Amino acid sequence: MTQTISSGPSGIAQSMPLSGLTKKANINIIGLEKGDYKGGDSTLCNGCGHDSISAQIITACYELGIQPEALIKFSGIGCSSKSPAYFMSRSFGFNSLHGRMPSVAQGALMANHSLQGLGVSGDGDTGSIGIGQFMHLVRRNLRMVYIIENNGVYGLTKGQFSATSDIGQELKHAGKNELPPIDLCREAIIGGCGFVARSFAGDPKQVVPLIKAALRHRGTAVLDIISPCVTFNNKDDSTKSYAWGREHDERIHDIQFVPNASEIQVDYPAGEAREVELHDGSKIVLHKVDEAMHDPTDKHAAIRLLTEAHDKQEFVTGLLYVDPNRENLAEIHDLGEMPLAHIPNDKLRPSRESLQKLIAGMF
Amino acid sequence: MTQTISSGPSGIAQSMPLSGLTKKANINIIGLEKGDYKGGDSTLCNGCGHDSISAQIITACYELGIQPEALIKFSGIGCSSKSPAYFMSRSFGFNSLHGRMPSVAQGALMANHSLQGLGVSGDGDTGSIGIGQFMHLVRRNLRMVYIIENNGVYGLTKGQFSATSDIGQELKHAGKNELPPIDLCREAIIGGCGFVARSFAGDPKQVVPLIKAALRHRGTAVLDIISPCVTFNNKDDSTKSYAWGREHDERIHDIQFVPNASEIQVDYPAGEAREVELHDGSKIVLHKVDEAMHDPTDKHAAIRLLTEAHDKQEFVTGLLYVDPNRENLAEIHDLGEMPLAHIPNDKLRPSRESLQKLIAGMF
Amino acid sequence: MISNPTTTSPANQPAGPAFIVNDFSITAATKNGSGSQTANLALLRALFKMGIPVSGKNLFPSNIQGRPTWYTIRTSGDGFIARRDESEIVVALNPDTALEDHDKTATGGAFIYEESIKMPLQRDDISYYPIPAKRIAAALEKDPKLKTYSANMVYVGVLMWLLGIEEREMEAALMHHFKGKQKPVDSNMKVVRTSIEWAQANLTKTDLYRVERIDKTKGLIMIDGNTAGALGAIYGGVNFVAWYPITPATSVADGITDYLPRLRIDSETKAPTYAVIQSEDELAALGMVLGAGWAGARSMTSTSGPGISLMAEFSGLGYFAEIPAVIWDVQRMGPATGLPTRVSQGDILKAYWLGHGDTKHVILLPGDPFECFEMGWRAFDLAERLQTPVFVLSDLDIGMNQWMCKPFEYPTEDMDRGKVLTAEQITEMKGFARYKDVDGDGIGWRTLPGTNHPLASYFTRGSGHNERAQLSERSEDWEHNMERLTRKFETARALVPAPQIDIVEGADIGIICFGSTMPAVEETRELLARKGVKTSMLRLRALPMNQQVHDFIGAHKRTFVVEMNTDAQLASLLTLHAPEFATRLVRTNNNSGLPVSAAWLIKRIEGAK
Amino acid sequence: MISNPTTTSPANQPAGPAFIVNDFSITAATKNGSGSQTANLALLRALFKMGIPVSGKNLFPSNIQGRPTWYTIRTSGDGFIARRDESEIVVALNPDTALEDHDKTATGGAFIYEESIKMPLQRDDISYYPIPAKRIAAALEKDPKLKTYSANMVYVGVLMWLLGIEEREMEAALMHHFKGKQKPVDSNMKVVRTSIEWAQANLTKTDLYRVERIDKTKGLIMIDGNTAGALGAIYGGVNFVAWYPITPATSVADGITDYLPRLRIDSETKAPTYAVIQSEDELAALGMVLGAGWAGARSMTSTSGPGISLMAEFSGLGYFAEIPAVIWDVQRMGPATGLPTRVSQGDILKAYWLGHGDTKHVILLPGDPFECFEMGWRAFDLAERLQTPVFVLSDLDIGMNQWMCKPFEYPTEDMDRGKVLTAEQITEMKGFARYKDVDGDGIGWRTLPGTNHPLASYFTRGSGHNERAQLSERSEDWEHNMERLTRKFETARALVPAPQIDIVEGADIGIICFGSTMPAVEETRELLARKGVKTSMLRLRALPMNQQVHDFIGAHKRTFVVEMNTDAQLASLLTLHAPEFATRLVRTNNNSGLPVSAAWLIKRIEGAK
Ligand SMILES: Cc1ncc(C[n+]2csc(CCOP(=O)(O)OP(=O)(O)O)c2C)c(N)n1
Ligand SMILES: Cc1ncc(C[n+]2csc(CCOP(=O)(O)OP(=O)(O)O)c2C)c(N)n1
Ligand code: SF4
Ligand code: SF4
Ligand SMILES: [Mg+2]
Ligand SMILES: [Mg+2]
Repeated sequence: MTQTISSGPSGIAQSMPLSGLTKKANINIIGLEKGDYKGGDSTLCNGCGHDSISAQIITACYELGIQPEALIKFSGIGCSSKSPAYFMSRSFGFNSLHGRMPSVAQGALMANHSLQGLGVSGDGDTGSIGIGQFMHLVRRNLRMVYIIENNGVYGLTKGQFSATSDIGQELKHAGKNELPPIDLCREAIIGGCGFVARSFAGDPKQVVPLIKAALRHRGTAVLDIISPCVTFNNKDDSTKSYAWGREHDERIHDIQFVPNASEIQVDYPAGEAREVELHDGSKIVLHKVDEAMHDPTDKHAAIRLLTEAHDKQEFVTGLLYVDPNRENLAEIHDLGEMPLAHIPNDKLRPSRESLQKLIAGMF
Repeated sequence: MTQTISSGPSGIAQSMPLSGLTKKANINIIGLEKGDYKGGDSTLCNGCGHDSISAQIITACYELGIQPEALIKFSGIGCSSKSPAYFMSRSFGFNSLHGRMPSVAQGALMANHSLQGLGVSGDGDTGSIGIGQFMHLVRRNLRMVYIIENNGVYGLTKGQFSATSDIGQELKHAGKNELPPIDLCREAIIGGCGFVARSFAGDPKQVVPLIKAALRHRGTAVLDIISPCVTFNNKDDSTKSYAWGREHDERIHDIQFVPNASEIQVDYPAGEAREVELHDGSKIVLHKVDEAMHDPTDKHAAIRLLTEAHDKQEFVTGLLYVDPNRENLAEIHDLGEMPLAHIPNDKLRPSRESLQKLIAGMF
Repeated sequence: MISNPTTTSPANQPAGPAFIVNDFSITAATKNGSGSQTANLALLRALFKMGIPVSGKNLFPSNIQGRPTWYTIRTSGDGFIARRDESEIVVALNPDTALEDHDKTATGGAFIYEESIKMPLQRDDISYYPIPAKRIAAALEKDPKLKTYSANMVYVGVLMWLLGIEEREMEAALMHHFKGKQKPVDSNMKVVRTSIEWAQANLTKTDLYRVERIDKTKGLIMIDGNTAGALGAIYGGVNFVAWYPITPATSVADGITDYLPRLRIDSETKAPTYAVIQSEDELAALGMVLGAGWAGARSMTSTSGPGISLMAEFSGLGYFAEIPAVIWDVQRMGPATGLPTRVSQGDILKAYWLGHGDTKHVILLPGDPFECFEMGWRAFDLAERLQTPVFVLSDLDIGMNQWMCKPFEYPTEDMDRGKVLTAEQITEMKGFARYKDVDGDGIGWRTLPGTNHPLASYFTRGSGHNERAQLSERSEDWEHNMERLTRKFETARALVPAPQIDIVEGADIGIICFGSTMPAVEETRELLARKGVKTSMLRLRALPMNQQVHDFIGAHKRTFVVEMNTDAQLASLLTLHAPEFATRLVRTNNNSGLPVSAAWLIKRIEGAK
Repeated sequence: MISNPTTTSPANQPAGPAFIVNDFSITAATKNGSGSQTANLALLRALFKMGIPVSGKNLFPSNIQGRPTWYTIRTSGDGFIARRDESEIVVALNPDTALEDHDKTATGGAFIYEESIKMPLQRDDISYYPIPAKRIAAALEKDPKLKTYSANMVYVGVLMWLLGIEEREMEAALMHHFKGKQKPVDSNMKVVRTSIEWAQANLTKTDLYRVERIDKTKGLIMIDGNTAGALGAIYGGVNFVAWYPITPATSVADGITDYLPRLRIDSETKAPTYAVIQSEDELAALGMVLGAGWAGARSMTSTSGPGISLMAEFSGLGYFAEIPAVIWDVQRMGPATGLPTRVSQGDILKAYWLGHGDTKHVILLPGDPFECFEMGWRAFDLAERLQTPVFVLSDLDIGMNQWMCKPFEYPTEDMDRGKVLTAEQITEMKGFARYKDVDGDGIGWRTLPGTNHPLASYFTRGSGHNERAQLSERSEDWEHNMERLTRKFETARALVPAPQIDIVEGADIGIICFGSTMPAVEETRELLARKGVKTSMLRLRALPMNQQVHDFIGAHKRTFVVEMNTDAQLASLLTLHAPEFATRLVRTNNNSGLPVSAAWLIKRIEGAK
């Protein structure tokens, strides 16, 4: 039965909404209401950035008309990693081990590559204990959306430095951080990731379209979303705090997702538009908002941009790098349409004769 | 007694040879013969690149007049990681676990930061299982020389792909590699490493001065040395093979190490020279050999150079990036002259009175 | 300060036989992150300062804010500090759990609840006290953030009035809590006093519970085991720590990080005599610790279950390469992520055999904060003497709860740095063999990296080696080395802390326990004794076990093995230690995630009859 | 092909009583990487094809080239295939070890050595045969690289002449080795024939050993356990493999990777029905395997000791989240890196309890390649039925050496995919509870990700959960769940392969063993029987153990527990399984790193008398 639910490597393109439609109706293209995408009650702190991101994931999946049962939620361990329990209860979820989400996701999505993968991790989960699995996931280019809810601190263990903490940041017991933060976006680009973006949890206008675009990407799509920890890391001097974010959030462009099969781009006058074609044919249209125009297909530019921002301890938001051309892991392994998990037993067990032949060669 | 053997964070500067001297005498500045630097008999395959590197380490340490007892050899697991047994038997050695050399080295060299650390690892040991510890080592900037004997294959387990294997490379059971190699030099630079170089095992003229310079560096010095595995990875189509190396080895400059206190640079006419000052005051003189002159203090240039080479599946050799200014781990922790391991017991156990005071506060 | 402001407390009227004094439990039901910890700890310490034996158990969720939390304080004139199953005095500030808190209140008890909580109150076997916690807090506190916080101090005040807790001891308790800062003490006392006055004016005491100053806590301290362990390590001379955060072990490292700068800066050079590194994970933590121990530092890490699993490979290396290291495991409920905020003793068998192949480890088993301190320093002496990783298995109850215990004893022995050769000695000896058993105790002599002698160095590896630490694949070398390691383990058996034993003449019943179950076992034995049932007891303080353990089991018809895990792990280890008495062991395990109570244990022992 | 070229072999002269036929061992001492494996395997198979029971044991170093290697072939008309301690026929091609090889040669034996090796040859109890291996090779082989290689075929030829090994069987053996490629067969046979002729012309046989065609191998195959396990997995329908290279497990994954494309391409779509990923390490390998097993694939990994340690945390998650997975552990000598090329059974206790907290695992224990194949497919049925990781503990001896065994049996049962609900069933049932014990066997029903029903999904986690897979920190939920897991383990006890038992009337002595020690145990029993000593035997084939094991121990005065490790791990598990008989168990362990011999075991058993 599960054959029917989705559409293999090319993502869930079939069920894509016609432009604008979802905005009017209160059911989406596959006939579901937003309520069908909700999760359990959050147990996170009031005002935690992670909860905003959960809401934005719900919006993106609802508006795209993603079949909840055709999506798997993954996470590691942490406050951020708890959040998959707080959105899309109709989706399967795997809350794995600290820092080990990538390996579990690779196994699950290779066993069933027709399903969409969406992972939520934290900066400690990905940048500290998990940096190795993260680098190798990106290298293998598994088709999944990988969201890092980056607050520059260990929330669930009550406030220690993570690998993305700012230099000079201070915490109760640990004192002052003197180690340079790891820039997970730059790591992703260098690791071969074909979709790398950064945003800010308090900016749904930017986050939602990025999540939608990421859901369309052929391989691993990394979203590093600055997500303030109101409890342990919201001093205004921290780059991960709301206050800081509002001041320093330096846009490079905002994004409007234009689904397949839509001809006219109503509210995006030509000339100012720049298109990047994703693997499934849908396009991302970028709008220049200031002179710092950035070409997300230029790897060197992206790395330079990030390196400069990193040295200044600032972050740029938006789509930083896109390369839709690299094969994803399922493609590299030449998997057919049918997910491995659905292959019937008779195709899994070779014939009696074949074994006799092999044995004959062992005398 | 061990206080006397070395000289704290500033390395072994005291015992530095006067220019040229070592070349004439067959004892070095600290009165040792080259034989005092030899190790046990190698059990590696005849012609293994790793053995050439062992020889070059011996030459560098002998010529610098490094006290063998003042140096610790570290390694993980692999053919490369066996090699510390084949040089400098008078030095202590710790052959640790697969992929875990960085953590062991951090512990040992924080316990005794007066000692020089020299680690030898492999591309599998560092790039596959060990990439996480490698990234965090570099981030902490522990003072040590980290040599990767990079053959793009797992030698000791008889030929599987490593994370630095070329795309398209073929192996007996595994078939064709379709994953992009991880460039450990680029990772090091982005991770905050202040000394990053690449060379080729068959090129002692370049390797020896690089090792010498690395031994002088203030923090972590990463040397990625292409070191062909004659047994499992020497097809001429592999970038890690001798034949390939000879053809494609694309120089950016060669290096002559000029020790402290030496005034005249005998055979290096002025004008063509470009100097980089290392933390201990000694200088590296770079000679331009072709138009592709590279400024190793320019991080952006280094990353770009590597990214271009990486995309072309070529490698550039020489000193790629230098930044002597970042504090090393011992400095960040404000360690004094005396190594932690030498602090006498009476300074390790606080007074009886201090405990009484604490207890008084617990009623 | 008013000399004795609570004379008017109904609890202070001449008692009359009916009153139940210093022998009940108080449970405060709140939401975590609401600041109730200050209130609860202040109550606990005020009672302690009144000379009343107390224990406090915090039952908290594995998140940061807004989830149900219960804090239970037991008062016991008899000095019993084990957890009890029911509470007589219940404070309900959390609407989400008020109903169940109400129903759980013990018969004859008191139910104190925030007035705004609407619920049916139909029990006639308990007293009801509605309190305007929010209103009083709001009236006194401008900052909205602090309103919910202050509400907690309201129930403190009401309880003081209701039970007769002395105001000056409350002030002293808050002074302790705020480390002598007068300002927060005053603002909190303001709420407390206002609440006392409100209670006096508006409530009538109908329950029969109260406290009374006695002197059963004289000379004792109140502290948590993780802080105790941290101080123990510092007085043990720890100078390298690598750790990774995990509940409930984090406060061990936090304690070390907080106290080191105060206690361990070199008075001459002003340089720290230590380094503490938060590593990227537990594999790296133990890797660093082994590197440092190998190089001559007193080196340790602290973790809990999941970290123990991740340390398996390095533990095996430490055992086989023979490197001193100290590993604290503050146990939480497993398997897997399990219940990070619930107590368990489920790692004892796992830590003992941690690592593939034939590894086995030395383990210390502290029974309270006093022993956390002692084993905190002793672990380093054992690790360096035995040249092997030493595990200290504490648990969430000892580690994170406040325990009443003896004041820490300053180390009774000088540091034992173990068998280390100097360059001079090597000259005399003309070289050395790292893994040679020269003394017959299975322990070789080692040199430290940097020892300035051409023959001082050796090559450390996890692969097979001969006495000279050279790689060897010869069967004889392997067997020889493994035999020596077995001999060394026998040496350890004699060196580790002996069990605490109390043999009672004519007792058929033995009880073996370790760690935090001790108070429940003591209470059980006392209560059984009152019924005329004699029991002997052995509290294990370390592994491997010695002959005394064997003999103890042999000396009793049945021995109840008390432990907190599913698979009766200690019972298994005892079976292997004393196979000929195997059938005398009675598995007495509990894995509710809560500290065991005497009531439970008595039922198990009497049930087995 | 010449029909019977070796008639002139002295070994083929009418025997005469003096000759010792089909009952001796041959050891070839060479350097690794020199290509002697072809020579040795060809000899082994040629003898096998002559109908003579043989076994081959490769003793190789943990490096790639140039270190001493010994290959020992045992011929046994009795069909004994265990390792023997001494060799009668010794071939010395490695100067580094020639002297010790010479001294080790059994009295009455033959010492065949490369003529260029200079050494004192003064024993009068053995025959000497100098051979010009290098010269003959040099004469025939132009390519210098291949010269050393060909030298090996020279001793093959000489041995054929000396012992009477048939040329056509050698040719058939080489044909097998080179998978039917005529060219390499011819070039090798050229060297072989030249060497035979040389021997004929230049040597005189003075020893008394020879072989003779019999028919004791009819219907048997010769294969290594890792290849067998790989094929078993493929016929078990494995469709996801994640692994990390490690000796001696690598050839399991290599076998799978080599055979899958031949056996498992979908005939219609031409797409592979599998994916094999070489992961970055063992943590990731098991993480991937659990992810795939959770999503509905038949999922496995293969590793050895160090990898088992690294898989501890994920093993606990697999146990507690109840995810099917198969983990092959081809055991090598530990602790730590240990001896990667030496055999051991030192992980059995470690794998059984792998992971912190109360985890315990189902373990299969194949005794030979035949069972590696069978357990290779059966492991998936058990894993999916029990929804838990299943370990298969093989070892280096079974895994990497050629074993004579029964031909693999095609799976006798259809695949058991376990309890999986479809969308249709969920509609009927109106939802489901993932961890509810509806059938009383402790196993809940699961759904696979993607199951297209609004009520199909559940949230998988390693933290405490209730029957509906919701996070729960309630004691009752935790205990309830752990009780069910214990019940499930009892179900496993009944499902796993029963032990192989041979009870002998009136035997006081029992022997319990598992895995690769089987041949030595069988030989021991036969030889003791010939002396009139009766023994019963139980070979364990899985954990947890069932009642039969308990009864077996109870039925014998003493039971010898044969195993290859230092700490007598199986004896410990048996003690816990049958505590009342604990004192009847006799620890009979060996950790030399070599397969145990009957001679050793007989000594241990008789010594214990
Ligand atoms: C192996 C292991 N080590 C440590 C922990 C404890 N732990 C739980 S969450 C966490 C850090 C989470 O930080 P982050 O990933 O940034 O998530 P956040 O809570 O900040 O959202 C740690 C160390 C664990 N669960 N497992
Ligand atoms: C935990 C663990 N997994 C696997 C192995 C097996 N192993 C030994 S060396 C090696 C790879 C070595 O490759 P590399 O680091 O490139 O060194 P090289 O031999 O190529 O010099 C592996 C996988 C091991 N020793 N430990
Ligand atoms: S602690 Fe920080 S990260 Fe965790 S839930 Fe609270 S605000 Fe969010
Ligand atoms: S296998 Fe390769 S890497 Fe290993 S020793 Fe031989 S040549 Fe060197
Ligand atoms: Mg975080
Ligand atoms: Mg390599």
